[in-house]
Amino acid sequence: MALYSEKVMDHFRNPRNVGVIEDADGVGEVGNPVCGDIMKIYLKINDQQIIDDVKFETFGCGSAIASSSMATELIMGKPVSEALQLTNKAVTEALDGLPPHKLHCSVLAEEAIKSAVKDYYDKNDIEYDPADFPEEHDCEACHVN
Amino acid sequence: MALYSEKVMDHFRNPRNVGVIEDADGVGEVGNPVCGDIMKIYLKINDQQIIDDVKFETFGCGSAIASSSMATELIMGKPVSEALQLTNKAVTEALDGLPPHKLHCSVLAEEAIKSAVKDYYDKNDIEYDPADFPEEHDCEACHVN
Amino acid sequence: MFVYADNAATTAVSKKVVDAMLPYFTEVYGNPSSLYSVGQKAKEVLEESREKVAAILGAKPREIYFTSGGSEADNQAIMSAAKAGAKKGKKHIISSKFEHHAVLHTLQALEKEGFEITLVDVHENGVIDPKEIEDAIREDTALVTIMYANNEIGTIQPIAEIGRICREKKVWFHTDAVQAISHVHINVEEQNIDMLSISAHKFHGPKGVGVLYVKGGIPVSNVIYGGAQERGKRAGTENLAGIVGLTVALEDAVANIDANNEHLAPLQERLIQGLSQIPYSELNGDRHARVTSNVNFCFEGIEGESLLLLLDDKGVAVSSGSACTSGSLDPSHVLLAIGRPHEVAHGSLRISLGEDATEEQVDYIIKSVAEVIEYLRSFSPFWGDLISGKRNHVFAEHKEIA
Amino acid sequence: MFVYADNAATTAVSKKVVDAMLPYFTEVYGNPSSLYSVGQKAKEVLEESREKVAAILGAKPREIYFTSGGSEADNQAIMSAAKAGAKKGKKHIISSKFEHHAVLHTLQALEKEGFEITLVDVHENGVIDPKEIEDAIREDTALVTIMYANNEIGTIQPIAEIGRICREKKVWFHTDAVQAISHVHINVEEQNIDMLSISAHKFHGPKGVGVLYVKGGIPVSNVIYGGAQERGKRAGTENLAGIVGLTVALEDAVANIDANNEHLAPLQERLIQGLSQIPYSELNGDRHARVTSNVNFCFEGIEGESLLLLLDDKGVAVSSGSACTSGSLDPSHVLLAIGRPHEVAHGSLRISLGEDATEEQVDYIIKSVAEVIEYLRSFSPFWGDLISGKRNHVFAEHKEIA
Ligand SMILES: Cc1ncc(COP(=O)(O)O)c(C=O)c1O
Ligand SMILES: Cc1ncc(COP(=O)(O)O)c(C=O)c1O
Repeated sequence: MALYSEKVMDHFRNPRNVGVIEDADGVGEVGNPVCGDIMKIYLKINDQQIIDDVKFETFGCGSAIASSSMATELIMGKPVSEALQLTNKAVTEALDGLPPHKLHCSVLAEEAIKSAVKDYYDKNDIEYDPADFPEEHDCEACHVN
Repeated sequence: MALYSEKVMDHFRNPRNVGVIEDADGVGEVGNPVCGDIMKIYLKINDQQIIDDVKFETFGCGSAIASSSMATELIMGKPVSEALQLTNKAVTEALDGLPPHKLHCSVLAEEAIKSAVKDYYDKNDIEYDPADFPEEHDCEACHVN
Repeated sequence: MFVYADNAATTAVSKKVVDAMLPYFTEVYGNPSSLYSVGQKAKEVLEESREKVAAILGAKPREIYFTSGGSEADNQAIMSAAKAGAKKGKKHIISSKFEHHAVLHTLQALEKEGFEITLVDVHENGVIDPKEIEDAIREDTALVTIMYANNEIGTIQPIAEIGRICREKKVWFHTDAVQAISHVHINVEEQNIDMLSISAHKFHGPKGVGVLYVKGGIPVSNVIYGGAQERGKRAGTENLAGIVGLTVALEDAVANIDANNEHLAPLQERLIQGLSQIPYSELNGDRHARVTSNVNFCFEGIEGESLLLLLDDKGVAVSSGSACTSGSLDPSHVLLAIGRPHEVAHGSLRISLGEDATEEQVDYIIKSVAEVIEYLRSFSPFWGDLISGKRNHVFAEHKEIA
Repeated sequence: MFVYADNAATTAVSKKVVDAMLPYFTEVYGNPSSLYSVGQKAKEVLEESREKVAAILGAKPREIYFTSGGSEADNQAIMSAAKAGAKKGKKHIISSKFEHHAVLHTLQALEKEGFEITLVDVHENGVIDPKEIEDAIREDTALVTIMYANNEIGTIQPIAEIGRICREKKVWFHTDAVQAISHVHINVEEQNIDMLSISAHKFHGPKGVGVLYVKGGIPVSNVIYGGAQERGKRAGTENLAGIVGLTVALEDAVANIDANNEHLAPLQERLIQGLSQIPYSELNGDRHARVTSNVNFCFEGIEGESLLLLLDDKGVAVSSGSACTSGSLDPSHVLLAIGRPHEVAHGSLRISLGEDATEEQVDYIIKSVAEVIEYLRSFSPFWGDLISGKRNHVFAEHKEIA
């Protein structure tokens, strides 16, 4: 009944994997300041295509910060292919839910990771299925445009 | 601020001159049960046209009973001509005021006395100015008709 | 002796309810829309209250809207159905002749906007015949609104049956349950109720807070526009202390319905039998289909206001007509609706017992009423005309009440 | 330390007010419309409250209507003027871009019914130019409604002057004084105000009760239809405990306006100077034409909700935007109205001090805000872009506030 679940508050108050990876193999950024949230994901990926390290920076509300934090935890140490399967639903569930009008934060987290993976694929000339990288969602959620 | 002034409550609780004069010289009745109030006034008038005794019976609300009581007090021992001058305003003032929607009770009291005096004039073939006896007010006040 | 027997007008707030409200004035005073802890704590309590009220009514929390009282709830139910109806060309509403003014005056406002209103008869016993509702329903009927129990004569309406008919005919059904909720077991699902109004101050909660239940899927329109409170349907910072008070009072009232009825039924019977001894008097409304707290009589030859003022002097607080029209000179529209002539309607008395009423109090009421009636009749020219035969009686001298 | 600094959202009910309310729950619980003593005692207190409120506002008792809060009062003022206007073919209303939603959403509802709404500009300083109101008034203008003080940025409007213009042009003038009544001396007669709204919970009274003042002669329409309460203009059994609470709270608030302002002004100055030290921040709304309790800032590179949640963790209860829109993702319409770009409007903070605020609390707020801002900026990619020059700053690094 509180604004956010304990999990969300925990990840908001003590966000995991905050920061920058200077020599990242893939970087993704989604959102924009007009809408009130930006997420930036840094990936360090090893030869076996395993995510060795992940960090994030986020400008946004409590659930945006918590969603980024949770998303990084969920993909840390995972193969890139698995990170690509991460859905906003998985992020939301791992956080024990989000208020309906905050669900877009988990969508942003999913998109930010996909965007970082795509950057890694692009940089390394790895082929991929474009269907795995849907268009970024438009600004509907924040009604501004 | 209370519903009724102390004066009204006093005359309501302890009405003066309640009852019937069996051999009245003039009797007046106004109002009707559909409207929720009837007043009946009995006058005993002596040769000098002085009101020797007056009694009333009333069916009605608190202010109807109080108005009748006060009206009888105001004309007791007075010449008939003076009783004819009694206005509803005088009754209201003597009662320290009535709520606006109860003013018609004082009008009824005035009319009941006039009606009793008229009855006395008629019975004794005394001439009078019809202008002193306006038509009884219609049932507007109680919205029923 | 002091007996407050006007519980249909309003009730005293119970000590338990006051105690439950107090923290929400000075401790958990946050605005439930605020994001920090003292606001979120308030929000939590608000939503818990909503869940409790919903559970009691057999509804879902999302179907519960807190309002400023029974009148606002009635207004919003009717206006919502009217707006939605008008969009589909449905501008006919069915109600009854003896609804509360919160319903009747709202319907009058809609009439001015081109709605057609059918008011069904309430018969001599004050009970509506569902068949007449069925017959009144038309293609363009937007709403049926019928009160659960009447506020003056306490008669209980066949709500579940009316609801069934409305469901069948696919017409929305609202019931003003302000006078029923603490006397009758109500379940909106089982009783086919689409919208329902209640008001806290009728069951030992505070004044100024009520509930509107609206079944999911029925569009709710604002009566008060503004902030996003109550899912955008009722603006205004939530009166949390009041809402908590309503909830605690409702839980108490509903949990005790059976015990209270068991206690009140014999007292009601005693009161009715006692007052019937007064010659030329009659009970208003059905003897059986009525809430156990309510007794309403008409007495020939006297007028209600003077009756109740003299009863007040004896410490008996009762009413004539309903409280909200007591400034008016018109006789009760409820008594006229059950066919009482004007002259008897003026001489009415409503007694609404509290749950803590005693036999001693009831006997004191009977004795006091009998005395005052006798006194008032002693100088009532109307009474004189009746006993002298100059006017005709409406009632029999004595009527057996079975 | 715990500092409640969101008094513009709502206030704690004062102990004095709670004590004043208590008897009206359990002792003088009668329905003010009832004729017996416990009802008439309630009626007396109701009318005394009306007289006291009227005296404070410079109005007549007959011009005071008790409502369920500020929102209802705003709705009723606007709807009344609109109905009366429509009858004369006047379907144009003037308001401003940063009114409370209780005003703006009511105006939107009227727009759907064919009214034309002009919203005047509120300029960068959040203060309306009366000249623009004058220019906007047309032959068919039914109402001008302008808030007295803004609920987010606290700016005070030139109400007496706007009122003067409206009198001259014979247009009714309503002001939402919900945020002003406890900070500014208001007299409806002297300040040419035709209608005015206030809400008890903004000055240590209970939630769920407010006042609408309407100058005699202006027709009032019902928002809630039903019983004859409030001279037939607002149905519903009167919330007497709430009305008494409002009255006592209002007396206290108004009696202490000067003392409170004297106490708060230096604290406000300290807060503004302290927060200005945070780089790339700016005060919202005029420095001088504002209530002494309000400080509102925008900070670049951070988002308001995370700011206030972390402040809550430090025991500082403040808001971002207004409470009733905090469920929304849109940036404050008030900040957009004074010309803040979206990206800065998202990073706003409203601090509204209580009358008992201390220097120590203010310093704690400043320190806490500075810490949280620094922390949030440390991992904000938006902030990173700003300092790296990838995006352009909106504010200067430091701005002197005179
Ligand atoms: C300026 C203004 N107007 C109206 C309101 C609405 O008052 P209430 O919440 O009492 O309905 C508020 C506060 O919520 C306000 O700040
Ligand atoms: C049947 C009925 N409906 C509605 C109301 C109105 O409730 P409130 O006074 O809470 O607005 C009342 C009582 O006043 C009532 O008895």
